Amino acid sequence: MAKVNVYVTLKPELLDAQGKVVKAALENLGYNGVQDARVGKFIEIVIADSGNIEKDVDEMCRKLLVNPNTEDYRFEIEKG
Amino acid sequence: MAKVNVYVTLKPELLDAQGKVVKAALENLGYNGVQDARVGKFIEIVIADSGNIEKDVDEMCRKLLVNPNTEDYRFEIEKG
Amino acid sequence: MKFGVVRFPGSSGDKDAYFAVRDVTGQSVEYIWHESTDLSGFDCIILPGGASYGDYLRAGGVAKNSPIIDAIRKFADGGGRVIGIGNGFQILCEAGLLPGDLLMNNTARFRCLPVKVRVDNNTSDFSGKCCKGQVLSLPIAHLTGRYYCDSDTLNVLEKDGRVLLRYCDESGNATEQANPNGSVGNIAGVVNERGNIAGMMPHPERAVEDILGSTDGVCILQSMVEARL
Amino acid sequence: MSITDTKPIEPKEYKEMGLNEAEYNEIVRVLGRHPTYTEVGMYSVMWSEHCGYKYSRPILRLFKKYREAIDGAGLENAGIIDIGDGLGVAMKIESHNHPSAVEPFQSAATGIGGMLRDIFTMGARPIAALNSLRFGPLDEPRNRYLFEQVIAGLGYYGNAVGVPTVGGEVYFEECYSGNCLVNAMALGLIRHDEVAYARADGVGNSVLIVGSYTGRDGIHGATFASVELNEESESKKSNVQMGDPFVENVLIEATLEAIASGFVVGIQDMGAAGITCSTCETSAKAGTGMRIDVKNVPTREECMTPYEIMLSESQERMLAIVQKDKVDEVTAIFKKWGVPANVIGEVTDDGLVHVYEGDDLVAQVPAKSLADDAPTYQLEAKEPAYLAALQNYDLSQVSEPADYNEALLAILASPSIASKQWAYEQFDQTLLTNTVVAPGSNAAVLRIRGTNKGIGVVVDCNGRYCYLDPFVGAQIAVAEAARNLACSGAKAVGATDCLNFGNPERPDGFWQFKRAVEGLAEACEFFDAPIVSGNVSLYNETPEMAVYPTPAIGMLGLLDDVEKHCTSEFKAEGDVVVLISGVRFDEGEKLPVCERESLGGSEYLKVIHGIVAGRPPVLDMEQEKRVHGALLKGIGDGVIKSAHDCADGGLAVTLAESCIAGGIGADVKLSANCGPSAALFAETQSRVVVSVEAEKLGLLREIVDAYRVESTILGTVGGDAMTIAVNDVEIINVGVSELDSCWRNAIPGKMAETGVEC
Ligand SMILES: Nc1ncnc2c1ncn2[C@@H]1O[C@H](COP(=O)(O)OP(=O)(O)O)[C@@H](O)[C@H]1O
Ligand SMILES: [Mg+2]
Repeated sequence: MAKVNVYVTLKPELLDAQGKVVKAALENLGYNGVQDARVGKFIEIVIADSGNIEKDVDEMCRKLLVNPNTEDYRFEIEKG
Repeated sequence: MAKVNVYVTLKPELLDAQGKVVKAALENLGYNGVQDARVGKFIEIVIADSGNIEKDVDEMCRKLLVNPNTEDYRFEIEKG
Repeated sequence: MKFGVVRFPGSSGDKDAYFAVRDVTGQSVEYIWHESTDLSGFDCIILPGGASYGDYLRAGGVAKNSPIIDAIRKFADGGGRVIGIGNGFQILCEAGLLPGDLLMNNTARFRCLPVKVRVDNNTSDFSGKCCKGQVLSLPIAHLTGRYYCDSDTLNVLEKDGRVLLRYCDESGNATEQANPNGSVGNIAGVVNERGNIAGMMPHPERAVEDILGSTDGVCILQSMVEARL
Repeated sequence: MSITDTKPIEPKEYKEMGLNEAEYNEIVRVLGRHPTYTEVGMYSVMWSEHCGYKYSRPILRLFKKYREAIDGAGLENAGIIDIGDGLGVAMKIESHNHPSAVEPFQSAATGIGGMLRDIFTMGARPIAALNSLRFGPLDEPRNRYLFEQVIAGLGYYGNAVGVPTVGGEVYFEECYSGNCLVNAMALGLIRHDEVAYARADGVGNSVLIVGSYTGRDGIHGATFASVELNEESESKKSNVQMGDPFVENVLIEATLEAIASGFVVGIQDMGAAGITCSTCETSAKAGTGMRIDVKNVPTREECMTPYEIMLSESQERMLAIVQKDKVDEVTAIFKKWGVPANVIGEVTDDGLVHVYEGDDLVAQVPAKSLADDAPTYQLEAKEPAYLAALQNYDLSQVSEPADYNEALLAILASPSIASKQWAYEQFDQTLLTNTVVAPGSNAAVLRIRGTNKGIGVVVDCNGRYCYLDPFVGAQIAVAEAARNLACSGAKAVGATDCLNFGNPERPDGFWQFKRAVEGLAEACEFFDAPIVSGNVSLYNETPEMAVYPTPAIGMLGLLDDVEKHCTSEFKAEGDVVVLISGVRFDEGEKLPVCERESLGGSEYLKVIHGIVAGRPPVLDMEQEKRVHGALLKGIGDGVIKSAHDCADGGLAVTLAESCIAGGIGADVKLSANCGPSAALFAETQSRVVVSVEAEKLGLLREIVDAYRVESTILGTVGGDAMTIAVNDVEIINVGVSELDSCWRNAIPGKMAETGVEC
């Protein structure tokens, strides 16, 4: 069994509509030093270790979890 | 300046509708060993270091970034 | 001419597309389950609006792996006509059948309202019955409708006249004010290079009868019927 | 432990579940032994006010259809209203108040989900949703948060499930600060010969659980809904239920297909009290029993106890009773849609619900005792102490405003009056291509595909009126709903009600409840809009205050020809503006516009003077009904071009709204023998502002004469300002664009003010 954490973020050059809302809301709460806020995804997967798991996870990201045109990603694998 | 990474996950006992669809979609792609998939949020904030940043970020989480009824969170701070 | 309306789990605009084709253009139309891989006999495929797979993960991101997508790709390679509306547009972009992608509205909220769009290309299979510059009133209803593509792609789209529809004001000016979601270049709909696949966020199939407040969607459906196969 | 040698349950334990000692003893009497832990749990939810209506049932008998159903075949999930052509509309409204105060987004979402299941469980295809909402003032960050999250949750679920939201109402008052109200309403279309029933008929037939897996969510949600909100509510957060609109979408398709197969004997959705409620109610209704094994219930979490499985309120689940030799056919339908369907038991003939966990019997209870025999209580009713003083408040002391233009603009910017576009823009209103009139006019109008017909639908209630007089206030809610329908060209044919009240165990709270229901029952009969379904939500209060009595009325109207509908906006320059009102018409006697008017309970008093007092406006139902008749005739004959009722904010606000919607001004003259503020802002009932072409004034005159109602020419449509002169003195003169921006930007402005904070 392996636990996989995938972090998906909108490419930095794209306007992050949710991030914009978060930044404004933080400022409204009185946190004035906020330079930037971006909202991405954190996907946790528990999966049988195929022996080829790095490659598998990368493929899962490209086929499903991530839109490579608009999103960046990275992942960590904790083999258990 | 500090870079803050906040990881927000749905409480484990709650139904994760998105995670369920992701799991089924991975299985449809032929990944049969998937035990579980959960979709959370990954929020990146760049903020001036107030000197009290741990406390500030924790407060931001509780006041805005996280829905304490349904979500858990943890965060990391990279002071720059 | 025979239309097919694809049903993905979670599609809900399928019925709207079906009724619009049947009742307004009078053409024959059938639902196609997303697991089907046989499109023989169809002339035109509609990917309808709604929320396939609940729009979970990304709008259209799960449906793009459905078996029907490969069939659609082959169908289009053979010259078949394909249109994606709303969620269908998102799926076509996710599947790489159309350039660009749809991102969350810049308002970060779902928006449902009638908007004006200008027909910028009236030579496509989807707009031949419209006039160039004609302003249509069509409803939108989406959270993920902000069209985005990189600047190279945008230049190509503009140069080749592949922008089908653009959000505009009453007089046809593509102003920032008239852009409901922050789409690049006010783009509301595009066609592929070959001109047989189109996608749009506004819903022409919801504007096909006077009783619904607008019949401006008819020219798009009728264009598809009357374009040469 | 075997079921025959059960031990007494500790009072502390059953009291925590919401049962009192007498109720516990009654359980022991019914069972002839002490209950098991699982059994007490089942009784406690089924006998809670939320499921068992133990306090409200005696009062609800005032509703004719309710009484007939209870005494006859039993209540169904939603009421069906005949609309001809073999078609019916299934309609229901339901509250999700308590959970929304704690977790607004998910609770609003699951509120819609639950509502829709009541509709498609009957075999009806959902065609529209509406909502009725109450929050505290938007100046409070917490209220902004609740409002934003509730709207987002309603939109999230409704848009993804694929049902258009076509109407609703939102009010903001202090009394809802601690206890917001979230009522969701849904409508479905059904052929009368295809109705499915919530009955477990046919001994030996299979019992299936269909839809999502069962988790620990919402255990004791029904009990939670039957107590006041307090600090402890925070600790009850484990009650949060998560909605899955995608599963609901496929569940709708799969369920309708399964019902159409003819192999489904009975079907019931799982809402409050989950499997307990659905097994008991379907058995009780058919006079059968049921044997189920909780081990066959697919669960989302490990090691769930029978108690938890029986009480879980996990969403998007149904109980289906299927012909025993057709189980494979039915499960195949669900499988095609990707919906789990598992046999959990079978129908028996002994009137008992037997719950096994594998070989162990964990509960065995008479179905009827749970479903129908909840103890009912006759509570004491006493007029509240506040009432006399408020009703007798001397309104003659109230001064005229310094500037009428500013008063009007302030009222238009009051969030209860202002445009709700900020909210309804977040809802898909046009999906399914039936929406003829979307939010923003009077009632919503939908066409009925395949016929020439249309339906109008609306939800209404002025809680402030009900606070000042629950009987009259409730009647006004009914009258206003029917009036909104008439303004749209639809004749009222049926209603559903959501009774949102405070603690009924307080005599003054119970008095409000009783008086309101008396008013509703009488008015709905009078307007030929019988109540066909409804919902009760009590204990809407915090230690600081109770909500205003808020009986929200959802009403359905019918248009024989949907082309002949009407909207609220002024249409064209030169049209004549006429006030139609229900003043009794006596030959030769011309009553001035505001003689009988009172400002009691008005938005004007609240916004301009900070006063909530007086009596609500007088309602004469006979007169009201004649106004509806005249409107329907005038709209049907094509005489009336626009119609908008005078309600919250009074005549000036009605005129302003018709100007704003039409993007055109109007020039109006009123004569009045009272202060101008009353002429402009009193909320006198039974009045409608219409516009007609000048040539058609004669025809309009004939109609109002025939219906014996009053009509007064107010002025003409045109220009880009709205002007109003009272007794020949112009006191209102505002550009339409200013009216528009004041009214349109009020709520977005409040919401952007300082963001939201939870
Ligand atoms: N929560 C809501 N959801 C959908 N539509 C709404 C909502 N609130 C208000 N509306 C719509 O806004 C319009 C005006 O609402 P309201 O001011 O309550 O109407 P009325 O004139 O009947 O008092 C109506 O069409 C109503 O359906
Ligand atoms: Mg109203």
